[in-house]
Amino acid sequence: MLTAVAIAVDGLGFAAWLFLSSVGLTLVYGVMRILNIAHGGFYALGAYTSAWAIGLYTQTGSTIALTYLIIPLAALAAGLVSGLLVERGILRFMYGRDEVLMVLVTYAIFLVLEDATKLIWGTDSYVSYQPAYWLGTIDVFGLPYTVYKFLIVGVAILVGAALYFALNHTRTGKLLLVVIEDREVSSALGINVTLFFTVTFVIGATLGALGGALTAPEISVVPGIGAEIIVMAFAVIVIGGMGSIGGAMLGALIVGFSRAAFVHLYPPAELFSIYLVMAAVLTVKPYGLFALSESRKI
Amino acid sequence: MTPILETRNLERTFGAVVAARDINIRIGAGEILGVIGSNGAGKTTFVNMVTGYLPPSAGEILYRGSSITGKPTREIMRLGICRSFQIPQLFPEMDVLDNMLIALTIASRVKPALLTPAIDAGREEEALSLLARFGIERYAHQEIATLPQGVRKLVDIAMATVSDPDLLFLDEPTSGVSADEKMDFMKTLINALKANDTAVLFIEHDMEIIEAFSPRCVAFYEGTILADGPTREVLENRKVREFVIGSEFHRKTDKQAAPAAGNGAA
Amino acid sequence: MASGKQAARSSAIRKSRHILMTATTLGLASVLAAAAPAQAEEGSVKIGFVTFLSGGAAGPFGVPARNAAELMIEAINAGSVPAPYASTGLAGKSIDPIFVDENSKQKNADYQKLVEKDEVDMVLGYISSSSCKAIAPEAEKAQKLTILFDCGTPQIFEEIVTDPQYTFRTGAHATMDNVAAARYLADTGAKTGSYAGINQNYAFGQDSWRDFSASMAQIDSNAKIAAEQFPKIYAGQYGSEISALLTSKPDVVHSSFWGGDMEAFVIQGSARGIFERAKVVLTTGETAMHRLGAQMPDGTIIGARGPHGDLAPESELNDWFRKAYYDRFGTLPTYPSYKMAQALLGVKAAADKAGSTDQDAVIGALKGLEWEGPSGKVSMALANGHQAIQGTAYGTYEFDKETGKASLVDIVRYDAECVNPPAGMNSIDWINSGFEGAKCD
Amino acid sequence: MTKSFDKTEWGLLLALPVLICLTFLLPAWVVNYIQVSLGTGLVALGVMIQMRAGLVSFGQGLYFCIGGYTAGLAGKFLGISDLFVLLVMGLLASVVIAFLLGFLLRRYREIFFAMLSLAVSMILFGLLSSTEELGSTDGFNLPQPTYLGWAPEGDLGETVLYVVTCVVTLGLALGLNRVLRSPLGYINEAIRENELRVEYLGTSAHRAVHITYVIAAAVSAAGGVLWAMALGHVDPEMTNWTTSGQFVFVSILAGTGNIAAPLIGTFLLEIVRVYAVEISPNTWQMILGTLMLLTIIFLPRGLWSLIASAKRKTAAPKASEIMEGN
Repeated sequence: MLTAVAIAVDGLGFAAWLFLSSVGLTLVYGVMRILNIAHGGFYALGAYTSAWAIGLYTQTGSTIALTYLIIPLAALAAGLVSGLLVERGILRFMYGRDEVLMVLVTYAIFLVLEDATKLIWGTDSYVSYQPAYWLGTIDVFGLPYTVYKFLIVGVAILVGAALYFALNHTRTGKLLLVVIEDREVSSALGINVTLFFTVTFVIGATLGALGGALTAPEISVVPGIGAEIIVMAFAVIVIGGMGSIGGAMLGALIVGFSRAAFVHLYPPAELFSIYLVMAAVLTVKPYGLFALSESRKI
Repeated sequence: MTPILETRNLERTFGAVVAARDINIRIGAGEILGVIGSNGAGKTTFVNMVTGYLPPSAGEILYRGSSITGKPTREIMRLGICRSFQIPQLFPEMDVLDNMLIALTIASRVKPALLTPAIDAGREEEALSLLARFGIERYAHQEIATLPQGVRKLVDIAMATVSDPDLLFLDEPTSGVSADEKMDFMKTLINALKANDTAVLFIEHDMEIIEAFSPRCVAFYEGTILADGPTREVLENRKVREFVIGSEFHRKTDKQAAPAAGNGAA
Repeated sequence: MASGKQAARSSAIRKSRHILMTATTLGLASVLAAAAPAQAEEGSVKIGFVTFLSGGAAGPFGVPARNAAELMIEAINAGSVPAPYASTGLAGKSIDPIFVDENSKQKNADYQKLVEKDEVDMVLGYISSSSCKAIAPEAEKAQKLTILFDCGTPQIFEEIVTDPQYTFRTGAHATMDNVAAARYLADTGAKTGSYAGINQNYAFGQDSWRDFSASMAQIDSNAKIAAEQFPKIYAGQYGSEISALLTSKPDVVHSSFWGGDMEAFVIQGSARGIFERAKVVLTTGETAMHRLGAQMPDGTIIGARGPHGDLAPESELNDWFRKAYYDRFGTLPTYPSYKMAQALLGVKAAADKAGSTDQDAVIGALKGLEWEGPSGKVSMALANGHQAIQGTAYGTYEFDKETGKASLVDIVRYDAECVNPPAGMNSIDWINSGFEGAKCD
Repeated sequence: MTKSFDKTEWGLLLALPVLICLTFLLPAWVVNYIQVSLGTGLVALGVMIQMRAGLVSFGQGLYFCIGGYTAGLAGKFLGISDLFVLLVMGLLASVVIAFLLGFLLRRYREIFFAMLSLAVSMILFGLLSSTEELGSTDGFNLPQPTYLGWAPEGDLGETVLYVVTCVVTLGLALGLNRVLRSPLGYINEAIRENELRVEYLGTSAHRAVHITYVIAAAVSAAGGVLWAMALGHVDPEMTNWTTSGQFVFVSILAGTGNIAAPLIGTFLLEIVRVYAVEISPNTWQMILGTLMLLTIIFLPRGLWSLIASAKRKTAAPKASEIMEGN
């Protein structure tokens, strides 16, 4: 019983983190058809900016409460600057190129971002645990969980809901859905695709940075954290269906719960649980759970 | 005369939507047959079913007397059936000659041999003569992506004939061809195919072309066959005039919207 | 893509192609030119340093080791290391370093390049055991003095190179970390009715847990394993593992996590009270104690994979090293830094003893050498004088809220013979034999 | 009429004596990079021939690893050290596994093929990483190779292994070039461009993909055996996604235009990396990434397009050459 509860709560916490780390990736893929490896770089940038800013702020000895404001601001700053630089500076010259080539492009960008992060922040780790501690813990059936974990779950739900609302209930969002659905029609309808691309990419980068920024207080921010989330995020959005926001959410939940189950019930398999799940899902649903519909060919 | 193709009570549903129902058609060897019907009437669904792209939900397809129901496309193609597409299905990043060369290589099922390459000068000649038959040899070295739609249609059809089929389905061969070229286009086409004694079923929206090139005509409406017989009789059929030709006329005046609307159903 | 656009661009592309073609040709030419042996500076000893400079192991290990190397090279060349290392250089010759990233798929080829192209006089480095396994035979083949300074696997001289001529290891192997951890628990009277482990799922983590649990079985035969967790290395998120540890209610939690993973575990675990409910042993905890400060709960048992860092015995050399490192890099040196300094001082001691930097002379002198490093005495006692043994120590963490300073109390030191298998004995067999022949005070 | 060898093949045949002469001309360390690049280059070749069918394998390390581990296990447990026997065993193991996995993977395209191949390779990574008997992530060492009972030692042994590596690699490359010119090669190009049409031309795209997958696996496994023998060591890193990723990047960077491109590209990338590390040991990734970006911007079809475009200027292209150039 306790194990079941633990699996549920742990799975939810892990899923929230996965969703926040991968939703930007699926959005960028859906709109731009770019499988963005540099997403890992944005995640790392967000984490570093947030950890660094929190570190600076807490040295002043002021109230911890304000750090919850610093986190999103750090994500916004990191995502805005790096997203704009990468999109305006590099990617826009490459639109229309082969999808596979774009993977290589973003990989190259990722390599550059990795070393840029190292140049800015060095190789020492950054710890900024204050926001994760300040809210204390609550007991779930005798198991203590940090309130911060539930805060992350809340933010994940909020981000998911906000994206859903923005896509389905605003004019811009609906147009964006048209772009996702069919790009040829969208340019025929006179949609400014270039602007959409820039905005989408920056939002995607900011979401990636937000994933990192929110995680920073729970971990030790070190070089290499960006590389770790790439494959995980890929797996999540492939399971859910590339380009689908709901898919990313479902994919994150599936991976989150199954990983938690493995940890509690059969720890040795945790190492490749995510790949087992991905292989299993793809065997049954070859295009992921919420595959974008292919437009009719013949 | 036994028909080369016969379908019995062919039916296809997508969930609750019935795309085709009770399709019974017989095609004789070497026969030329036009199919009319508004978009979404089930014409392409019918072709898709016969060529194995869509398995029928019910019914039976007989080719030369034996069932080909549910067989995969490639096996049906090997029996001597082929088709062209409403939207040409080509290899867009290659030039026309390479398209034909690859199609010939695949369709002729060359045995793999490590010592000789699959494509040689002889095959190139064959490809060029096929292109010549459709009058498009001068485009041989142009990349598909740079060609006008009409030429792409012809390459698409030429590619469908590389295996020298006995039965050929042409899905709207003249769509994308300008109105004043349509007649000449079809003439080239039908002559090229007649010379090989190929049975042809073509889907067409232009009644003049139907009258000029097909002695027999089948009219589809909402997934069923409304009429089947000599072209003149079918075209004068009251129901056909009301449901098919009427909407055809409507379609012509509203060309922009129609294809988009039709894309939804198969 | 529109063809017109393409055509317009193609002339630009063609131009740039010429540039690139020239660049490629030049690049190839430079490869060939570089093939000509570079003139080594007269009177200097060229040492190739190989540590992680990128990837996850760079922050906690590679960079602190490189920093220590830079510091020590400067000090040795200037003759500013305290006695008995106050003479300048290696037998009078200054050190000329070249740094290489260990994070490479072609470690052996990189090694050969160091030896042949850069003509180094010796290679010093390698943190990962996988690297050491691949490099040790390569070093023997290349007949180049190679000093492994950190990697922990006991296999190097037990299985891979059984008759080493050119390969040395100046760091003790990893068995002692976990044997000593188990002994420390017993020596400090910790409750050990049940114990759990959380270790990274790769060779080092698996070996650590195997050695620790085997040692526990010998020391307290009633102790039971409550849970074994093996998360992926660099996972960062340990929520589920911590829940699993909490639900299994162990008295002791053992972890060989290092670097960012260990710090993340401390942050996440202490927030959820695991350090209060169980005695936590961190075999590499020393690298994080000053950074985490109050966040590391008091009472945590801390190791440093040897008597390094805060566990180093007091000496003039140690004081000098800590101060010099802190002044230069703004942080205290952690055990990878100590291990690097230890290796370099070993080389210096050998060269000074031989009075020459000639490879054979250095090898002859290093074999079986005993010297004092910042962490105390090191002796090349095993594998025919090629493998160092060294004692180790564990301590208990205490954070002084007043001064904001972290320190270790209840430090227990273990002699090398107490926590290491004797020559020729496989570590796990030795543990299972009840530490046969162990000499403990 | 057709010549018995095309230009690429003459090039490969000529490259053999040249490569062998290089052992005497170039310093050993460069030869060493050539040797390991030939091994990993074979895997990149495996990636490349799948790429010609539009399939990007992000898990080709699987077969690289299977080759290496088969050789290692045969050496460790069966005491076999004969390179030719090990090569055959590596090939057999990979072909059997690829044949079975092929039934699953041949249904997938695009990113789904990439991710599923990645998943499979990572499952092997996980299994090997938790097998302590095989040294877990540290891996284990291999014996010195012998050749049909002959056991050359020292420098001679190194040279023999290098020569054998050259012969096997170029031989396999030659064979693959024939595959590209065979019906399968053309079917693959057609699959990349339009799979629907392939079916309507009466052939099975699935079968073609399956065969290609098996061939790619075999070539990669051969690369794994040769690489592992040169290194004398195997570890699960061989099947980690970062390793597989590098093979993909080399293939894209080098271009899929010619069979020699991945081999040369692997070596060039290796040399660039070595010099980047030498120039800036702490930020070499940045240099590598920037060079990659520049290459893509100026040479979207890969490094090989440098050579291809030079050729195109001098002579009007023939049909078969165009296809090679695609």
